[in-house]
Amino acid sequence: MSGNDINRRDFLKFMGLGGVGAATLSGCDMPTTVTLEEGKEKVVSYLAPEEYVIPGIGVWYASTCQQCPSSCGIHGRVREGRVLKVEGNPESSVNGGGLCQMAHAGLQSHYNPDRLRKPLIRKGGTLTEVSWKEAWAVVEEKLAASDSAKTGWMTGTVSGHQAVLLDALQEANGSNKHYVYEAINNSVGESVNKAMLGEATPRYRFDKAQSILSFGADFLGTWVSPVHFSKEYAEFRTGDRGVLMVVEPKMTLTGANADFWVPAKPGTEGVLALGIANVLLTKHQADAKLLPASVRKLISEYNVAKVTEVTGVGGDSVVKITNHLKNHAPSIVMSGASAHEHENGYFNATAAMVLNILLGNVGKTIESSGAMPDVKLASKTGSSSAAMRLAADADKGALETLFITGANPVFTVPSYVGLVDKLAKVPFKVSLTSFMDETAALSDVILPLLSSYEDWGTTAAAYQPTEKVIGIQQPLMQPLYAETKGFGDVLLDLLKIQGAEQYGAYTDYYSYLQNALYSLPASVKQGLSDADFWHDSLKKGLIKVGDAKGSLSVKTIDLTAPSFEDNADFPMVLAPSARQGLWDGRLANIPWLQEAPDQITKIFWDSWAELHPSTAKKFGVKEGDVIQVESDQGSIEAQVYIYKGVHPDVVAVPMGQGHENYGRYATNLGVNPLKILSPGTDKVTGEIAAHATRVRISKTGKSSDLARLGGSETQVGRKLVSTVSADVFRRTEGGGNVA
Amino acid sequence: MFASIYLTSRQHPRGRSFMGRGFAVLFAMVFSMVSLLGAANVHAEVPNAIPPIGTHNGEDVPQPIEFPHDIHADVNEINCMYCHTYARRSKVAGIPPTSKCMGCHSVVATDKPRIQKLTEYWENKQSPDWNKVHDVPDFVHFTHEKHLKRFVFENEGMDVDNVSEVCAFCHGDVKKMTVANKTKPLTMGFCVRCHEANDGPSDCWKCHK
Amino acid sequence: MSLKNVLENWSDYRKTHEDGGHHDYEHMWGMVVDLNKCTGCNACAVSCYSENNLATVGKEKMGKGQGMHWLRMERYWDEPNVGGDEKEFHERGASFLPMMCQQCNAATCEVVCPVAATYHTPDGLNAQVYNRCIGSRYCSNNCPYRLRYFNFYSYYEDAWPEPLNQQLNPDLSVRDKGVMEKCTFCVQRIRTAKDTARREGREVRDGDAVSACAQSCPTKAITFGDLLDENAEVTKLWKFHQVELGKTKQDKANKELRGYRVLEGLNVDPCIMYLDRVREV
Amino acid sequence: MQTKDINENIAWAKINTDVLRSMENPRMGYWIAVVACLLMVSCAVMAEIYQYQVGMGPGNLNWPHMWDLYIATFVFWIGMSHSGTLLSAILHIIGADWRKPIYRFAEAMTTFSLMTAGLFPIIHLGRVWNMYWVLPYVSDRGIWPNFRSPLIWDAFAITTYLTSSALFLFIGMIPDLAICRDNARGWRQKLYTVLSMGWQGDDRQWRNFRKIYLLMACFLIPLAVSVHSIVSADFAMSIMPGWHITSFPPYFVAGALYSGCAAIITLFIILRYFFRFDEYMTIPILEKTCKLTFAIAMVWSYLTLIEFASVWYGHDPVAKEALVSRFVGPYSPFFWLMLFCGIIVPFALAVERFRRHLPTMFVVSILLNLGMWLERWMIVTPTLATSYYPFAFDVMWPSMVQWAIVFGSFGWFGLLFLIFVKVFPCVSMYEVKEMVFHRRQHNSPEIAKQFHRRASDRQAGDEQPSTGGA
Repeated sequence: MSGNDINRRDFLKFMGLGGVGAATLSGCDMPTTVTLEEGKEKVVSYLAPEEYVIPGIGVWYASTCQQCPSSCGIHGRVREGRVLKVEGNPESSVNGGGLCQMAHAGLQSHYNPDRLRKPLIRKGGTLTEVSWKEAWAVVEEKLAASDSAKTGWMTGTVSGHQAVLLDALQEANGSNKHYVYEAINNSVGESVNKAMLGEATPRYRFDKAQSILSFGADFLGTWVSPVHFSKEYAEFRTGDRGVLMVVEPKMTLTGANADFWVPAKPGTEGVLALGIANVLLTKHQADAKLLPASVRKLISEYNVAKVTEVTGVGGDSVVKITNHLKNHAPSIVMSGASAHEHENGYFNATAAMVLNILLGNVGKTIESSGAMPDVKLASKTGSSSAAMRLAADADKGALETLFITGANPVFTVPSYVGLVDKLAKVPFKVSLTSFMDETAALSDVILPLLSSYEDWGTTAAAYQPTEKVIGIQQPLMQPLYAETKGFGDVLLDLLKIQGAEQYGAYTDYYSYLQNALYSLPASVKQGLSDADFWHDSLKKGLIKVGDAKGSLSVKTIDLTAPSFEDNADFPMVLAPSARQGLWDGRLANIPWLQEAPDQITKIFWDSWAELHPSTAKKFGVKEGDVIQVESDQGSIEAQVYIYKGVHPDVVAVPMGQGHENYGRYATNLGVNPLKILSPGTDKVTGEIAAHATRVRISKTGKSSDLARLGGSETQVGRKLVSTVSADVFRRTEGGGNVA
Repeated sequence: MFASIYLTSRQHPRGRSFMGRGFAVLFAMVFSMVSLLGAANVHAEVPNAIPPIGTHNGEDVPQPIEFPHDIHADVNEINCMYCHTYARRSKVAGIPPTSKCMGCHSVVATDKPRIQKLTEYWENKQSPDWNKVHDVPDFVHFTHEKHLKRFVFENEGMDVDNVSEVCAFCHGDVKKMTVANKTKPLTMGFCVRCHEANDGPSDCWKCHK
Repeated sequence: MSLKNVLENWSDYRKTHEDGGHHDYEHMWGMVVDLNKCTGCNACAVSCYSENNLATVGKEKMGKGQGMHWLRMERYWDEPNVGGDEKEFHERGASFLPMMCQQCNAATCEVVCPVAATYHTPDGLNAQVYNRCIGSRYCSNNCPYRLRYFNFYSYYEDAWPEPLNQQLNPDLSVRDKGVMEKCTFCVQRIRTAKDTARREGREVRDGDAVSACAQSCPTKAITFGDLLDENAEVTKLWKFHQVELGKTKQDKANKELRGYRVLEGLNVDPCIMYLDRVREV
Repeated sequence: MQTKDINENIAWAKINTDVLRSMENPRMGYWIAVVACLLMVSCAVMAEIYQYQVGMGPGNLNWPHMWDLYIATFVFWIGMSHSGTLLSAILHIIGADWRKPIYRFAEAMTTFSLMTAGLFPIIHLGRVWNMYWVLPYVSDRGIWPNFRSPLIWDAFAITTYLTSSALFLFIGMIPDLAICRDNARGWRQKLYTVLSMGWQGDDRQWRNFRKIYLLMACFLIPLAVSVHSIVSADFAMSIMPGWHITSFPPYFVAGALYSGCAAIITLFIILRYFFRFDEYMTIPILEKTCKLTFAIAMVWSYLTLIEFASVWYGHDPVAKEALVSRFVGPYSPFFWLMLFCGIIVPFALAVERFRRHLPTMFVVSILLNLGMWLERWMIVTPTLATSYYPFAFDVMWPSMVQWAIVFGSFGWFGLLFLIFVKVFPCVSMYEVKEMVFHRRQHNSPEIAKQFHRRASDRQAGDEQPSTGGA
C-alpha cells in the first residue's frame, strides 16, 4: 500500500451505489421495474487510481477490531471504496483468523444509520447540530475558562498511541483524573493475580492443560479475550481431550460447553474452591507445603459437609470435580464475573488461585505472559470502581471539565450511585462518540468520532500471551461524514490547545502515527527502511514488538473467612449476566446482533428472566409469563425463560438491553438489570458487586409467547446432535491419530 | 418466433450444409426474420465465433462530456482496452480514470471545448459522473474478463487489434458512434442464443447470482 | 433447465438416489462440522448475515417465524444417546448444532420446484436462482431440514436504511418479496476463487474457496472444501471418519468414529458431515 | 308418500314451461343472493390486492408453514368438481336414469368449482405476476418448467379437466338451448341461436349427439379420476410424514366424490325450494343421491382408517408422530370435528326419515362439506407443524387475509352459479322428457311396442317422439 496520502485517499474514493458495485434489487419484483432504462444509473469513475485497484474485485486490508476491548486483528474486504465484509486476520496472535459475532457486526456500527453526522452543542438546554468549527470553538473557549487541573477523562479500555497522547494531554493539563471504565471487566482477577503472582494477566496454557475449572469465567463468551480463548479451547478439546468444569449461577456460553456444569449459591464460589482444596489435601495427598499454615487451617475448616451446607453443591459433585482435577492434571482454575462481583469477590478469586497453587499449576499451566517493552503503549484495562471514583470526584466538585469516550456510564452504572445527578455538578462535559447514548445526552458538547473503520490508531491488546504486538488500526474506507474526526486527531488538537509544542509539528494524527512508528526501535523494524516498515505494518495489520518474558512465582496469599447472611424478604439473587453479542449494551444498536438469538436461550430482540423449573413451579409461572424482579432499589419486568441451567435461588437477566436513548434499534427494548442493583462493592478492590443484589420475584399476570427461535428444545428422538463419551474420542482421535 | 429461435444458431454460414429443399421456405422465413433482427452484419474478423443476434435501438444517453468514440477508436485506432483497461482483468470494463484522459489531453487538442471541460474536472480534482448505457439487471453476473479470454486472448488466430469487433458483439459498432448508445438487446435470450451457438456454459448459476 | 437438458441428463436425475450423486462433477463442495469444537457462539450466523445480504426483519416478524437465518445455530437440551435428562441441572451443558443448507445430492427440493428455479449445479451445489423463483414454496415444504427461507415481505425496504445499504455485497443479489432463498455455500466466493484460479492459469486449490461461516469460526469447527479433491482437508476428514456419499447408512469398519450426516436415512444424501459432540459421561 | 322418481303423466309442455320459468324474471331473493356473493368476492379481492402489494406475510404464512388454507381450499374445490362428472358421466354410462333431472346443475357445479379451484394455486404464489412460467411456452430463453414437479402436472390436469368438463356441459345443453331459442325473445334469443348451433332435433343430429355425448362421458371418467390423483400427488410425492402416503390417490378421489355429492344435495335442496322443482327434483331422487353419498362416505371413511392403520403399523416413528399429533396436537379439535363430520354424520343418510326430511338433509350436507374442507386443512397444516425437524416445529393460525380469500371463493362460486341458473336451464328438459317417456313405456306395453317398431324401421315422415322442439 502506498504511503502517498493523496493517492490513498483517492483510492478510497467512494463509488456511488449506482456504480459497478451495485447490489440493488434482484429484479425479483413487480415486472415493470425489471426492465432497465439506459442512463438511469450513474457510474462514477476514479480520478487517479493505483495500478492494482480494479473495480469489481475486492481487496482485503488489515486493521484492528474495536468492538470490544480484546482488539482482534481483522481483514476488511474493500470494493469500489466500500468495506463490505470483515474476517479475522490470521497473522494476529490474539484471534488468529477467527472472529466473534460482535466483530462481524462492526460493519453495522460503521454504516449505522443512527451515527452522529455533525457535532451537537447544548443551546438553552437542548442539543443542536452545529458545524465542527463552531463546536470546537465552544470547547476551546470553555477549556480556556476552566482549570485544566480539574479536567477529567472517562474512557473505555485505551492502549497504543491514543493512550500515549491521552497521558501526554493529562500531563499537560496537570491532571491525573483518568477513569478507565468497563462494565464487563476482570479487574478483581487482575488485582488478585497481581498480588499473588505479580502479574495482572498471566498466560493460561490451555494447550498444556488437561482440565479446566472455571468459577464463572466465561472465557468463550465475555471474559478477557473470548476469541483467543475459543481458539485455545479448540486445541484443549482436540487430541487428548481436556475436561471442562464450570461453576456459575447461570449457564454462560462456557458453561454450555462444559463437561460438568454445577451452580453454587452466588458468592460462595470461594468456599467451594476451599472445599475442593480440602478434599485434595485430605483424599489426594496434595502437597500441603505449597500453602502457608494459616491458609491450610482455613481450608481444613471447610470439609465437604460444610461446603455443601454453604454452597449448596452436593458432596458428590465436589468429589467429582476434585477427581477430574486430579486425574486430568495439569489443570487450570479460573474465576470470573459471577464469582468476582460480590462483596467477597476478592476472596473468591484468591481461593481459586489457591487451588492453582495447590495443584501446582503456577508456572506449569499458568505462565508469565511478559510485558509490553514500551509500557506507555500497554493497554489500560478498565474497572467498574473507576465509575465510582468518577461519581465521587464529580460529587465533591473536583471536576470542571469531563471528556467521555468509549464508555456509557449513565447506562451501565447502577442507579443507586446517582451518577446522573453527580455528573450534573460537572460544569462542562464533552462526549466523543459516534452515537447518541444515555451519557452523551447529558453532555454539553458532542463531538462525533470517525468509526473504527475510518480512523487511524494503534492498539495493544490487554491479553496477548504468546507474543506482544501492536495492532494497526487503519481506515478501510473514506469517512462517511465530513463533520466527524478521529479520536487521535481530537487528542492532538487538545494538546495543541494546551500548547504542548512538541505536537505542534503534526498536521494530523496520521502523520503523528507514521512518525511514531518510524521512531520505533530498529529491533522492531527488522532493519526495514521507514517507508517499507510502514507499508509492511499496514499490510500485516500488526507490529511484533518482541517479548520481555518473565516468570511467575507465588507471592502472598491472604485469605479471610467470608460470612454469608440470608435476606428473608429478598430470597433470590439477581445475576445480570453479560451476553456475548450486546456486550455491556454498547452493541445493542446493531440489528444483526439484536436478531442473532442469544446462544443459550435463543431469544432475540428482547430481555428475559431465567428461572429454574423448580423455582418456576414454586412461583407458579410458566414460560412467557412476565414476572417482576424487585430489589430494594427498584424493579424490572421481563418474560420468563425456564430451563435447568440456572441456580434455583437465582434469577438471571442479561445486560445490554433497556436503552432509553441509543438509536432506532436499541431504544425501548427490554430492560436493564443494572438499574436495580443494590449498593455493595468488593471489600478489597471496591469493584461494584453486580452479582450480589438480592431480589424477590412476583407474577404480573401478563403473559405472551417468548420471541424465541426454534420450536422444540429437544431432539424428539431424531439423531441430530449425537454425543459420544470422551473415552471413545480419546481412543479414536486421541494420541495423535487425527485426520 | 419458434423457428427463428431454434434455427438461428444453425443457419449460420458454417452450418449451411444440411439446409435441404424441405427447409427452403422455413429458411427464407427465418432468414428474413434474422436479417430483421439485424444479423446481416456478421463480423467475419472474429474466428471461431458466432456473433449474437438481435438489435435494440436505445435512446441517446446524455453524458457530462460528449465523448467521441469514433475519433478515438476509429480515426485514431486506439484499442478499446487501452481506456477500458479493466475489461480483461475484471467483470467490469470500467470507465477510464480522468488521469488517463489527461495523460494525452494535457497536450492533445487542448483547445477543444470538450477537452477544456475535462480539464476543468481534472483541476477541481473530481471525475465526471458518466451515465450508464449498457446495463444488465443486478441478478446477472457478467464478466468481461471471461468473454475476452474466450473470444480474444485464448482464441486461435484472433488478432487483438480487432478486439473492437468482439466488443461489438454486445456493444454494437461503438467505433461509429460518438457517445455510445445501446444497440443490442442484452436480454437473456440474446445471451442464451450466443451461448448455445458458441458452446458457452448453460448452467444457470454461471450468469445468475 | 432446458428441455434438452432434461432429456440428455434424465439418467442422471434417476441415478441421484442410487450412487452418491453425479461423480462426473467438476467439484463437489462439501463440509465438515465438528460439534466437539463448536461452542455455539453464533459467529458463523452473523458472518453469514454480512456476507449474503440477509435482511434483518425485526422482533415481530422474527417472532412470527418469518426470519431469514440461512445458518441457524440450534440448541437442544437433551442428549438422546447419553441420557441424564432427569438430573436437576443440565450438567453437560447444551447441544449446539449449526444448521445450513445441506446441499443434498438427492435434494428433495429440486424435484418439486415447478419452474426449476432450484437445481443441481455441476459443482455439486444445490442452486437457487432467485429471479426464476415464482414462490410456490413447495421446495421449503419438501425440505426435511426446513432450511429454505421465504421472503414474506419486501424486507429490503426496511432492513438497510441509508447508509446501511452500502454494506450490501454486490456479488449476489438482494432478494425481494415472493422469493425463496437459502444457504448457497457462499457460491459468490467459490465463483471468485475459480475466476482467480483461472486468471492464474491453475486448478482451484484447497482453501481458495472458503465459506463465510468456515472462515470466521473462532474454533475452526467448520471445514469447507472440495470432496473430489483428494488432498483437500475436508476429503481427508470424510475418509478418516469413513463416511461416504450416496449411502443411507454408513457401514464403518470402526464403529466408534464420529462422522455422521443428519437425517441420512432419508436418502437425501447431504454433503455436510457432522462429527459427534463429545462429553465426559 | 312419494315413491316414484318422477310422475310419468307429466305433460312435456309443462316441463318446458316449468324449466323456462325458472330462467325468467328473477325475484328479490335472487338479487339478495347476488349482492351477498358480490360482497364476499369483494372481501377476497381486497385481501388479494393487499397480499399482492405487501407479500405473503400478512397471511401469517411463516417458516415452516409455507402452505396453508390456500392449498387446502384448492384441493377442496377440485374435489367438489368431481360430483358433476360422477352424475353425468358415470351414472350415464351405467344407465341410472334417475340422474337426469339433477345432473345439469351438478355439471355446472363441476365447471364452476374448477374455475374457483384454479384461482388458488395462483393466489398462493409469492410472485403471481410470473405464474405463466409454469406453462411450457416457447421463449427465446429456451427454458422450460420442471416436468418432474407435481405442481406442473396439476397445471396440465386442471386445465384439461376444466376445458373438457365445460365442453361436456355445453354439449349436453344443446337440445335444451334449442328449446330456449324457440321460446326466447330479444338478446336471449340471439344468444341461444348462436349456442344451439342450429339444432333441429332431427335424426342425424340426435345420432351424432348421442355418439359424442357417450364419447365425452367415457373420456371424462378416467380424466376425473386422474385429476384428483394428480392433486394428491402434490402431497404424496413429497417426503413429509403425513403427506407421503401411498393410499392418497384413491383416498383423494373418494373424498372428492364425497364432498361433490354432499354439495349436490345442498344445491338440490336449494333449487327445489326456490324454483319449485318439486316434480323434477323429487324426494326419491334425493334419497337415491343420499344413498349414493352414504356409500361413498363409507368408502372414504374406510380409506381414512386404512391410512391411519398403515401409518401406525408402518413403524416409521416420524410418520407415527405426525399421526399422533393430529389426534392430540394443537390442531386436534379441528381434526376430531373433521372425523365427526366425515364419518359419524353420514350415518344420518342411512335413516330414511332423515333422508326424506329436507331441512335435515340440508344441514347434514353442509356438515359433510365442512368435514371435507377440514380434512384438506388437516392434511396440509399439521404435517408442516411437526415434521422431520424439531427445531422447525411451529403452530400457526391463518390470519384474516387468508380467511377472507377462502370465504370469498365461496362467493365467487355462488356468483357463477347464480348467473348460470338464470341464463341456462338448470334442469335438462329433454332428458327429463326421455326419462318420463321411458317410464311411460315401461308401464304401458303398447307404447313400448309402438316405440320399438318405430325404433326398428326408419321411414321418413314417421312421427318420432320429439324431445327437441315441442
